[in-house]
Amino acid sequence: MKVPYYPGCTLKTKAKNFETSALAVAKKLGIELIELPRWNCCGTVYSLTDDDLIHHVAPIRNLIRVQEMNKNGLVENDHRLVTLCSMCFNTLKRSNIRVLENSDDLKKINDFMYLEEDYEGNVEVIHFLELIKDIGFEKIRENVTNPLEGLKIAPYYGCMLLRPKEVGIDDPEEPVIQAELLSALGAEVIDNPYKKVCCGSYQTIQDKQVVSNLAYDILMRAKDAGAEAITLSCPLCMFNLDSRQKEIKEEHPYFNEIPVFYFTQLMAIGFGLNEDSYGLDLNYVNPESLLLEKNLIRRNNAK
Amino acid sequence: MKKDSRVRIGVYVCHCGGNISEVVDVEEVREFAGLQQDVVLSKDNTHMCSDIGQQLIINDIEEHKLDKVVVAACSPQFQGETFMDALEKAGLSPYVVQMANIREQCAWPHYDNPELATGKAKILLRAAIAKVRFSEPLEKQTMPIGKRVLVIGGGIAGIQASLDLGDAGFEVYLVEKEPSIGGHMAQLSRTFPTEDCSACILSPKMADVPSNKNINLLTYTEINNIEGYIGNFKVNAIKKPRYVDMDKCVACGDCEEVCPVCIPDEFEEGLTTHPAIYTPFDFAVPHRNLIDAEACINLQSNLNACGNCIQACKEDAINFEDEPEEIEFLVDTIIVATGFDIFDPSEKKVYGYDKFENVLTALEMERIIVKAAEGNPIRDLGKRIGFIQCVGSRDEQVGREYCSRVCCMYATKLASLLKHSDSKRDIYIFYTDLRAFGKGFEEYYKRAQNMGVKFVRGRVAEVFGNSNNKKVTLKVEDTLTRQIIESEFDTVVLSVGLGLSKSTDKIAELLRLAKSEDGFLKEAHPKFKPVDTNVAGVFLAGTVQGPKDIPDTVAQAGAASSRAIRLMNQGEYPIEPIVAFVHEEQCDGCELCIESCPLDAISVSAEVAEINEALCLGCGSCIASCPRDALDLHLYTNKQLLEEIKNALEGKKEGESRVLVFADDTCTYRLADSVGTAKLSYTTDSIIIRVPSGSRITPKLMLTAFELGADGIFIGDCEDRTSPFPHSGQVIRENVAKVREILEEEGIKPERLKFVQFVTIMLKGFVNNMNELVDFTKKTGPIPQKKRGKLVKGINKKLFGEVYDKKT
Amino acid sequence: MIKKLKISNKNQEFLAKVEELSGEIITKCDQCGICSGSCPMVPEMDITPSQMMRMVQLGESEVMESKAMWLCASCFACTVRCPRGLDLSRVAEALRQMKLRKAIDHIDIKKLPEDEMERLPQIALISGMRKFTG
Amino acid sequence: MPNKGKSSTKKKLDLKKIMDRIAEASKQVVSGVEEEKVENWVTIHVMGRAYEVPADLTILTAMEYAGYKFIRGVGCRQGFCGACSTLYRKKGEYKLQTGMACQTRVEDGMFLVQIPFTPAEKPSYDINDLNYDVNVLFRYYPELARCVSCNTCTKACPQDLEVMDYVQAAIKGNFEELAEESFDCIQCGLCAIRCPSEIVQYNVAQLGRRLYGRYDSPEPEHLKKRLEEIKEGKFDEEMEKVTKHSRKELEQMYAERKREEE
Repeated sequence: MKVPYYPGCTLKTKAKNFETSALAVAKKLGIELIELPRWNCCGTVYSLTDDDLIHHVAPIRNLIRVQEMNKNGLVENDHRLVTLCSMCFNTLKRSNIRVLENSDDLKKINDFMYLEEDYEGNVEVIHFLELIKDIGFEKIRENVTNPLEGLKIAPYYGCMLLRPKEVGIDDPEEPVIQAELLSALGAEVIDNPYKKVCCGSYQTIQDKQVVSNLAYDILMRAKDAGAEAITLSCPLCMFNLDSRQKEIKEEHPYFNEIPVFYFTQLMAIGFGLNEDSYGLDLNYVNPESLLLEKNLIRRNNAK
Repeated sequence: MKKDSRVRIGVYVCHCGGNISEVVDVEEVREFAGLQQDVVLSKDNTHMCSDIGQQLIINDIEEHKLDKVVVAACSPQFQGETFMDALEKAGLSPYVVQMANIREQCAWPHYDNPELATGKAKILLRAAIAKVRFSEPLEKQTMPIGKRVLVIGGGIAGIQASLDLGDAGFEVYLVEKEPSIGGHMAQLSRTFPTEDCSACILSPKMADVPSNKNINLLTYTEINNIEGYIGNFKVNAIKKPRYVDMDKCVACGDCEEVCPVCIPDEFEEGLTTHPAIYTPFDFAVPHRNLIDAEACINLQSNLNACGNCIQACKEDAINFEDEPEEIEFLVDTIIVATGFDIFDPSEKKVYGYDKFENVLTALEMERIIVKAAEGNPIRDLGKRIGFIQCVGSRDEQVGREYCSRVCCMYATKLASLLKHSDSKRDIYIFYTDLRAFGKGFEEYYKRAQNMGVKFVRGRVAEVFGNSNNKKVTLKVEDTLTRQIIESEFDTVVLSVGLGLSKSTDKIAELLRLAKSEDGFLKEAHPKFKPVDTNVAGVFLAGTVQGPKDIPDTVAQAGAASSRAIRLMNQGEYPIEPIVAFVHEEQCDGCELCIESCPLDAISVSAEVAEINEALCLGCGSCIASCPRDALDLHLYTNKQLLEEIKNALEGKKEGESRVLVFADDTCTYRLADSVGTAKLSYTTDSIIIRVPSGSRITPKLMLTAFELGADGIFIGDCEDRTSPFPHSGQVIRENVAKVREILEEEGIKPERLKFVQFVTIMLKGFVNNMNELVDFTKKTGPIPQKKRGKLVKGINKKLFGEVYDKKT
Repeated sequence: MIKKLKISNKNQEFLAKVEELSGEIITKCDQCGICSGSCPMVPEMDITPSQMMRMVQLGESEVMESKAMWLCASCFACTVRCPRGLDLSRVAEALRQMKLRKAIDHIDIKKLPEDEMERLPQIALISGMRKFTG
Repeated sequence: MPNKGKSSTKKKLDLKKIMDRIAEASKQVVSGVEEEKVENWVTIHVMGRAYEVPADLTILTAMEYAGYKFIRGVGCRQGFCGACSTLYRKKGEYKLQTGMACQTRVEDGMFLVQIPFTPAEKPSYDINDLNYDVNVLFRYYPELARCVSCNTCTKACPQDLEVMDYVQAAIKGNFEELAEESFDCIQCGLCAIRCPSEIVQYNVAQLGRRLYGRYDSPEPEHLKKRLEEIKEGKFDEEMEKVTKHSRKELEQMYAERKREEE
């Protein structure tokens, strides 16, 4: 099954491991993620003011690329656009909803991009987790050759996957989709009450102290509940919860670090795929000691 | 004066003490009326509505053998009744008088142009004469009505209504789906603001029900079907099997000791359990046991798994062969008192009701307090208790924007009871607006504050669990000091709001009752008919009509009973004469009209349509559905409207554009009157024609009006929400769409036909809409005669297509 | 010291401007405080979100000097819970835009230390520049 | 104290002489135009002022014909140095067009202005101590993060490059595509002038190309081989011979050189 896929700018560099693990996992599940040709950055944040149209040009142009893919046969009649990063998912989906609800905005945007064909409004933006849910967690269980026995994981959702309501892929107050995935992978799921509290997002460039305080709360809540690792689906949450543990350590010396994974990395491990698809080198907090302890990866290639 | 044997009409033009005569030349209008066909005498008088005026008419009817009367004066909604009574006194049918509204809809709005006002008055008068010429001498009709009433729901509302009606000598059927009456009030500990014990004041009332010989108490019974109409409701109910013989059982409880099964006790909100064979609660009425069929292992395994209760029962009252029993009876009126369900807090996940043991609903807290008072406490509530207000009320996120009115006071009550029983408790109520509006409420609120209950102004955002202890943490902003509170509590009580009980949906469907926006059943009029409904003979009582406390519920039960008695007491029920009827010779039984009536008042038997006059509301929306023009409406017959339209359009000068306004009686006509009363002037090129509902004007009548010279047609009706007729708005939209299509085909601008829904306070809206349409018709000029001619020809073929050609 | 506030329609323009930009009917807010209770950034703020709404309601343009409007992370925790169906994240965005659109940037990216610039992923830079520069 | 005063009096500049020589030079360029021979004239508006100029001139020559003297904003006159970037609108069209003054023919009713230099700060860096990572682009050009992908830069590019594509490639850290797509950029600055996010596309691309060239682009095999040959002295003897000839002889040899077949 071929599906149009939108990587998002960070997944080519700092979050390359998110993409490599996702592509490998998708292939194992029989899904071929075809990268959108000439995609452009989604604009990361959905512009909230009423009169602002220019910031919807970027997301809509990506949706036009999906139309083109169907027209030139790269994919057969599949108007879904799969995203990995929850920020891209939120921005693309909300812009899509906005222009579908507001036809003269769509007309203005189409007129503005006169070099492109018009966006007809038939693209559906979905997240990789939704694709997995459609395939069914049973199929995931079947593909698990290296179950994550004994690994206590607290799934973290952040905000872009769940809110606002017309965009969220799960219940904004009690999300379960990652929990179902992780239990299908054989892991023990820990409920973190702060699983839907925002990581501070772009505040990280204005004042990293603010973000590290927030990250400390979120991580401590998870650790108190017994979690040994966190899974998430957004490079910005990854930066704020993983890389910022450096700042947390400076302020709380006895804080011992907790590894943070993209959920696709754990899927790759669970599916027993070859190790370079895990991309563990890009995770700031080195997860290898934990994975070795749970003998989920072999000794010889640990750094 | 012209003599003509056919019809003898008398015309009276009123000065209205100068209100009319100062603007309209009354003499000229009187003279003009005299020249009209069939008018045998025309007089004018300073005050037609005075006794002298009325006596003048009565004498003339006598002396000049008048058959019909036209009074050109104020609005029929103002003095219509007066002249109908006068005719009745003179021995004529009250329905052969017609008023020409030359005050509110002519003299007042056109005070600035007497000459045009006089011209318009003449047109209004001529149209009124044409309409009265074809009026039918109808008699006031009545239907026989008995003294039997059905009360659905055995809560305090149903109990009170049944007792009132029973005591008044009416036969009552009280149907309650639970095994005992008492409703939610039976579950309460004490009641605000007096804190008297709920069970103590309720149980005597409950006991009165079986002892009242006029009340047939049907508990553990569900309404299956209701058909018919006021004075003739056929009710079909199913009595669920209790598997215990009610006459033998003495509720001694021996069977309960031996029953192996134990299931959550619904009455105790699931906090405790009871065996499969149980009594609903200790002051239940009827105080008998019953078996829960799903739970009883014996019943589930066709009677060979157990039987302990049979042995244990000394009275031999257990009967496993019990079967559901179908009951049918006839009643004349119905009172719906099906009560409320509390909001299910698991819908509001953020409060963690399903996740944390110590997060309770207020109803659960009521039971805990009762059990504690009885000496067998179920749960230790700890020292720190927090009440969260507005759970499932005033909240768009769960689609419930209304305030449930009772939660602030029951929370204050529960708090003061808890504080009273243990003063060291630390109790907080987190509120947005503390609503203590009723009698004695404010004093009760102050009393709770005096006792040290703390009120924090801020709505709780989230409830977190703590992994290390059983407590829960509330996160809330104290908006008065703008600080964020995050503190632990031993117990959290959710003050859940009230919603329509699920079982009511079926009843509402059977009786075709409308719902208001908040989901409760809709009263006929919020101010003047608070307990009536849009269905004649059906009344509401209690929280089914909206959240309210016990005093208001009891008051409404009394009101509903008196409204029912008001109809049943007279033994006959007056039928409004504005009802549909069938020209049988033209009807070919094609059954097209059946779905057109929202109240299913039309049926077809022996190839001829029949109207059930008790059900018909007289909106006239069925008439448009008949391809043979076989349907008609008394007091607004096709013939009458046709004549009225023709005369309203006659004598149009060259270049003059005239607009017809079909104003529905409930909203637009009343609005036009208030526009006149407020002396807001609008164009004189518009003639207002009164109709019961905008849906009375069929596409054929609209096109005929265009053909006869109308340059614009404006239909006014109520908004869907406030219209007395269930779907008139919808019918008008369909009719207007069809006519616009035909206009467009004939090259006539569809904008000449306009439909606007009014609220009776939109005075400016009425004037603007009126002027806009007339300006539009003036700008685009009158419709060329050649185009007008083609409108009505082959109209049925255009409207009904192939159906019309169905050969009978 | 306690400020004397004159409630008049003089400062209606400020309220009207914020309502127009945000598309929200700010007078609908009944100050229940659920947004403040839900906001993850509230510990860092100088005024609470509900207070911010109150100042806009009263037309107090001093709200534009608050730190809070810049600390909003657009995470919509308030949006999904507001009982009046208001979207406070759009009000905060409107306030920010009223400054940014006058070319008054909130941060100077050049002042970020070099090691930060090395570590920050593009998603942080792009979203940050989008929210803090005009 | 710098001896500023002393040096200026030493050699008095004859400004008038210099200006005449420049006027002579520019006249010489346009001298080929005989007014009476020209059949059709067009009116163009340069910075708002109207001029009658011969129809077949380019914007550059037309402006010079109108008397403008170019000290900046002119260079190769062949369309590849990017010095004479111009913004213009055609009569009755709302579109703001861009082009090289030396490559764009004038049209009647054209409104135009020359943009001799796009103001763009050029941070200095040593290519050797930069690591090959996308964050380097953001460090020197943080405004790159402000790109809203509106494609206005592509519409402004006189070289018809897919400017937005290479800016997006920069954001993605795809240096190869950045280098590839931006190769033909003539640094005219028209994209930067039009960019709503104030990005200096061509400078970013330049840094990107340098990084790609320095750290990533494949070694050119033939160049490496030729360098070894030189080091081994393969061409020393010929070099010796060439350096002996005089300038005239060299010009002569050059004129008669044997051309490679096309």
